[in-house]
Amino acid sequence: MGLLDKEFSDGNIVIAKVDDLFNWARLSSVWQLGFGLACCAIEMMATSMSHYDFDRFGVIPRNTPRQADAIIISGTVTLKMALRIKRLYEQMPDPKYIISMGSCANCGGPYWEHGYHVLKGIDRVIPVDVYVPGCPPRPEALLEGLLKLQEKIRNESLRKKSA
Amino acid sequence: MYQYFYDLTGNTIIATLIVAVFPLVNVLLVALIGVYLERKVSAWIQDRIGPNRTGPLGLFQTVADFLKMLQKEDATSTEIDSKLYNIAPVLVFTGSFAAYAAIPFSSKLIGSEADVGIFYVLAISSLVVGGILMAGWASNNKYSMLGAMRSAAQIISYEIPTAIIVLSIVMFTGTLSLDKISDMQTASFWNWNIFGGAELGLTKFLMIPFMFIGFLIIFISTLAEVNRTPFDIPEAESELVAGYFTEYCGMKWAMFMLSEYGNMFAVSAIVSILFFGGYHSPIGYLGNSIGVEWLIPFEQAFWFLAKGWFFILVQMWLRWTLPRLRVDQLMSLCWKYLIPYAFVNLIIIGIISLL
Amino acid sequence: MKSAEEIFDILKKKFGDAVLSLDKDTPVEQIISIDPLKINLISKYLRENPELQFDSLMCLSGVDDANGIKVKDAEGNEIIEGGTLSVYYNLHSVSLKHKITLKVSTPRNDPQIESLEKIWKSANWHEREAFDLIGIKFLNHPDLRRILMPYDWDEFTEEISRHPLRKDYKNPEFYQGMKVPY
Amino acid sequence: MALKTEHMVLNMGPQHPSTHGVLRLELEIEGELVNKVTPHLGYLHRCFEKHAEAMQYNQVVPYTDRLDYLASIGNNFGYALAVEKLMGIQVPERVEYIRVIMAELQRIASHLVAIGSNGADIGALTPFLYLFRDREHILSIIEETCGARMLYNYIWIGGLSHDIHPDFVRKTKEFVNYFKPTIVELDNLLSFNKIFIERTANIGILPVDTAINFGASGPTLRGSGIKFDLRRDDPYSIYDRFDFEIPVGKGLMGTVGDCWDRYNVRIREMEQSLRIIEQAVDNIPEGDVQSAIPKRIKPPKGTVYKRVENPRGELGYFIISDGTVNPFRVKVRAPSFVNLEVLGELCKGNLVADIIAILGSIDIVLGEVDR
Repeated sequence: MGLLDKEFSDGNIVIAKVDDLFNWARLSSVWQLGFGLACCAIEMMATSMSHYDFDRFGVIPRNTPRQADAIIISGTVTLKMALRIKRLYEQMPDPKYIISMGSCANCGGPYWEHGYHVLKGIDRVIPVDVYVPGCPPRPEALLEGLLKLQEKIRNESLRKKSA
Repeated sequence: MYQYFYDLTGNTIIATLIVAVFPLVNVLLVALIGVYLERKVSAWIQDRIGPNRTGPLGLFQTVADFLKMLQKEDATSTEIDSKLYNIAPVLVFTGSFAAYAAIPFSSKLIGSEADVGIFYVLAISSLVVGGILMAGWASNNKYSMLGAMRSAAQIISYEIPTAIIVLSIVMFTGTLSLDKISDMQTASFWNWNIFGGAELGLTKFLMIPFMFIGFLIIFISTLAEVNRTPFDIPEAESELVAGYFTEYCGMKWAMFMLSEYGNMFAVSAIVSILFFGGYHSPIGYLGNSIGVEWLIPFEQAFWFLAKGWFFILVQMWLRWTLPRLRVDQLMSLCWKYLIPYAFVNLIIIGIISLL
Repeated sequence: MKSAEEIFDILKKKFGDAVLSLDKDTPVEQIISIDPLKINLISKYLRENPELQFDSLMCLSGVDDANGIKVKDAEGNEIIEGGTLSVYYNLHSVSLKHKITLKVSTPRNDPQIESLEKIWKSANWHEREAFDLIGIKFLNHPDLRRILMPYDWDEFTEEISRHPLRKDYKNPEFYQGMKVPY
Repeated sequence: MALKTEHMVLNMGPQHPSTHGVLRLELEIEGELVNKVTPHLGYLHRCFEKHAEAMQYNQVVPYTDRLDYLASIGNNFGYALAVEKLMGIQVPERVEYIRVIMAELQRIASHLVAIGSNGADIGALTPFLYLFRDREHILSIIEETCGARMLYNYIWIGGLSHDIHPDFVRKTKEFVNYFKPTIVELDNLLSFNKIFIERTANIGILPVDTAINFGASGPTLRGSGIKFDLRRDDPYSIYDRFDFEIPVGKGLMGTVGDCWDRYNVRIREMEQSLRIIEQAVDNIPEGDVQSAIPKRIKPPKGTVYKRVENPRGELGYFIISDGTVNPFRVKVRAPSFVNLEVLGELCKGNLVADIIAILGSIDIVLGEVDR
């Protein structure tokens, strides 16, 4: 399991079709790790609720990192929390994705200058796939972020990457 | 069933294969449709739309989930007891899958027409407890451990009222065979056990209230046996993260999920066999009235599935409406209320049957 | 209902020198200054005296007064030497509905104040916070640890970046391998 | 010979579904029984007080939004009142009315999340979604006024950032009429649900004197049966003009001060907020909402402690001004921070499942606890 770590050298038609199928599966069922950090978490919750309904895209919150495919870093990451997020990220099975939601997670947000305990951007600790700007981003913005992530997944491949 | 397919195909191997594969297909279908329905039903209850991007009406959502889980890395902690950890999901799945062997889908579609069908189902489904305990222990995670302990206590306790109610039905019908129990309730819904069985007379009318009580008790306790809300404390999300399968990912976790939905259908099937006529139609058969003999088994399968799915929907409805009980309240509900009532019910049904 | 002057008179009569002064200049709040090592006795009296009944500690704020001399240390950082750190207590009586603000000041190089944890439980975390962010030591506190900053903050940082709310605080470059400044 | 036993230490959080953010609880458990709860804070310490010292007075307002992010307007309100008191600004009537309406709308929105997540912790997920749906109505009313959904920067020192929308009064009335039956529906669905009562009644009982000694405030204090509400007992703004009641815990389902009481106080408070809105919305006087905003905010030297009744309790701002344009020190007395301290006391001897019920009934927001 974890097929993405097996790379095939030549891209034949079978691989391409299998690619498409598997990518479709992955992008249609992005299960998020359900945990909120700060203000953005409320908007993240609002996105899952009746008005915006994240479930339409197949996104459901899972509470354990083992069963999740994506983390939505929703809010300010402090130095104390960053280490825990890193550990959670490491506990997730591949393939895994990160959506950085809100200015704080992107770059420190309003806390960039005097925030002695704020990590200025979650990308200093874990790799980020999609950045969603805003403070906090509207639920529509987060949905857009998910669509961008789906776009990214759609273009992934089992083939070996060539220069 | 074997005989039926042997007559149909004239080949022992094909007949055996069909007989063996049918329940597996059914379990997979139940899980596939069940997960989709769960999400849709919850969405409807919660004023949402639910999955609608994958295929028409989001019908392929579960397929996508399943394919995705196939691709997931098998990430495990280094501290696990890997033997038990790997066996546990298989055991849990086996427990729920094996129960299907004795469940009659129609008069022809039954894996094994064992004379001790109901006894077998009760016994084999206890295998699940072992698997859950193993999963909780081997994960080396405190949440898993707590979840497994809760689950073991819960399933074992709730087997008692289930067994007592089953016993009262066995006493009433005089057989352990699920096939025969179903066959006694034929012709019309008025003959179902919940309406006092097929024999007309005073006993039938005396029986009705006690049969209703019996049905309620067995429905509640089977609900608890398959860990559904309001009895989902072993996997209580807000307390124990994900309970005994916290550490499982990918396909191993999918097996737990499969067995959960498999179990849901199994207990719904048992309830409908014991009280609601099993595969028998409530209104008579089309095959009989137009004289097409071979249609009848298919009609029976339809009614059986319909009844099973009806109870699954009730389970979902409950899940998305009710809060969760606490572990001690769960135990006191079982030992202080369900078991005494079930006993009294058993005695009264026994006395009425003697009349 | 008692005004700050009346309360000051009551305290002055009872405790004498431990009650230092009543600051009337501030436009809004009137503040009674108190000896940092007697604050627990006075608080106990304030809570238990039937005329006062200050049964609730609304707020406890540690403040760096920054009234010392600014000097450069060996590495060229500007630090403050001498002067005081202060703690303000905002008390309130739920039953009598009057309020009072107390203030204690303690020298910056050895800041020590008696803990009020025994008198108002709510002081516990507030004092931990003042210890964490300002660096005031509360005597007889049952559990004086950092509360907001990481427990191992001291291990990874210099002396000057121990207590973030001091006016001469300087950000550390790294904490556990993570870059702290932008 | 007695067997040697060891307590299991269970770490709940910082990533846990029911710690309402990034709180970490260290539970010492014996089977399912909890012997000791130690909260560990600081996973969301965003250095508000340092920022406040570095910013000018009016620049601090957006940062106050992010303290209790579920009740941003309440935070703005308290801060603006504190600075206004320091500077001696009298704000126009119209501003006062709009502030009160907005604060009460925000209180309802905040309680909706509190109640919903309390239910969700206990396993009733559906009411949570219903309440979020209702919250969207409030958010859209406020959004129409000031353009933001959650963090508004709406109440400025001496005024407001925007005047209300022409449709505001009609929409607010519509909302009040829509929301009244919803509370009844909520009562039927969750409050008087047998299982919910079983889970919350007689759990986590907080006696009045303990509550006061711990400095608890808001619904946590009133759940213990004492009528103490700053809107009534230390009136600010124009709250003394309105007629409303202060709901307190009466022990309807168990003992006074249990989780159900605290939960119920929140629901009844929403009803009272609706009453205040109804009274205020018809009487908004005409005027300019920005006329009293000072050109340059430079308060005189001095200290001020101003407190307001936020949805979670007494929110106090302690501000020291040294006569410059930057505050010398701003300390926030956050209601959740103080209320959370009670948790250790309440949880002793309860089961693991009760911990989350108690935590939900205290209703903390980590942005405010850690600041």
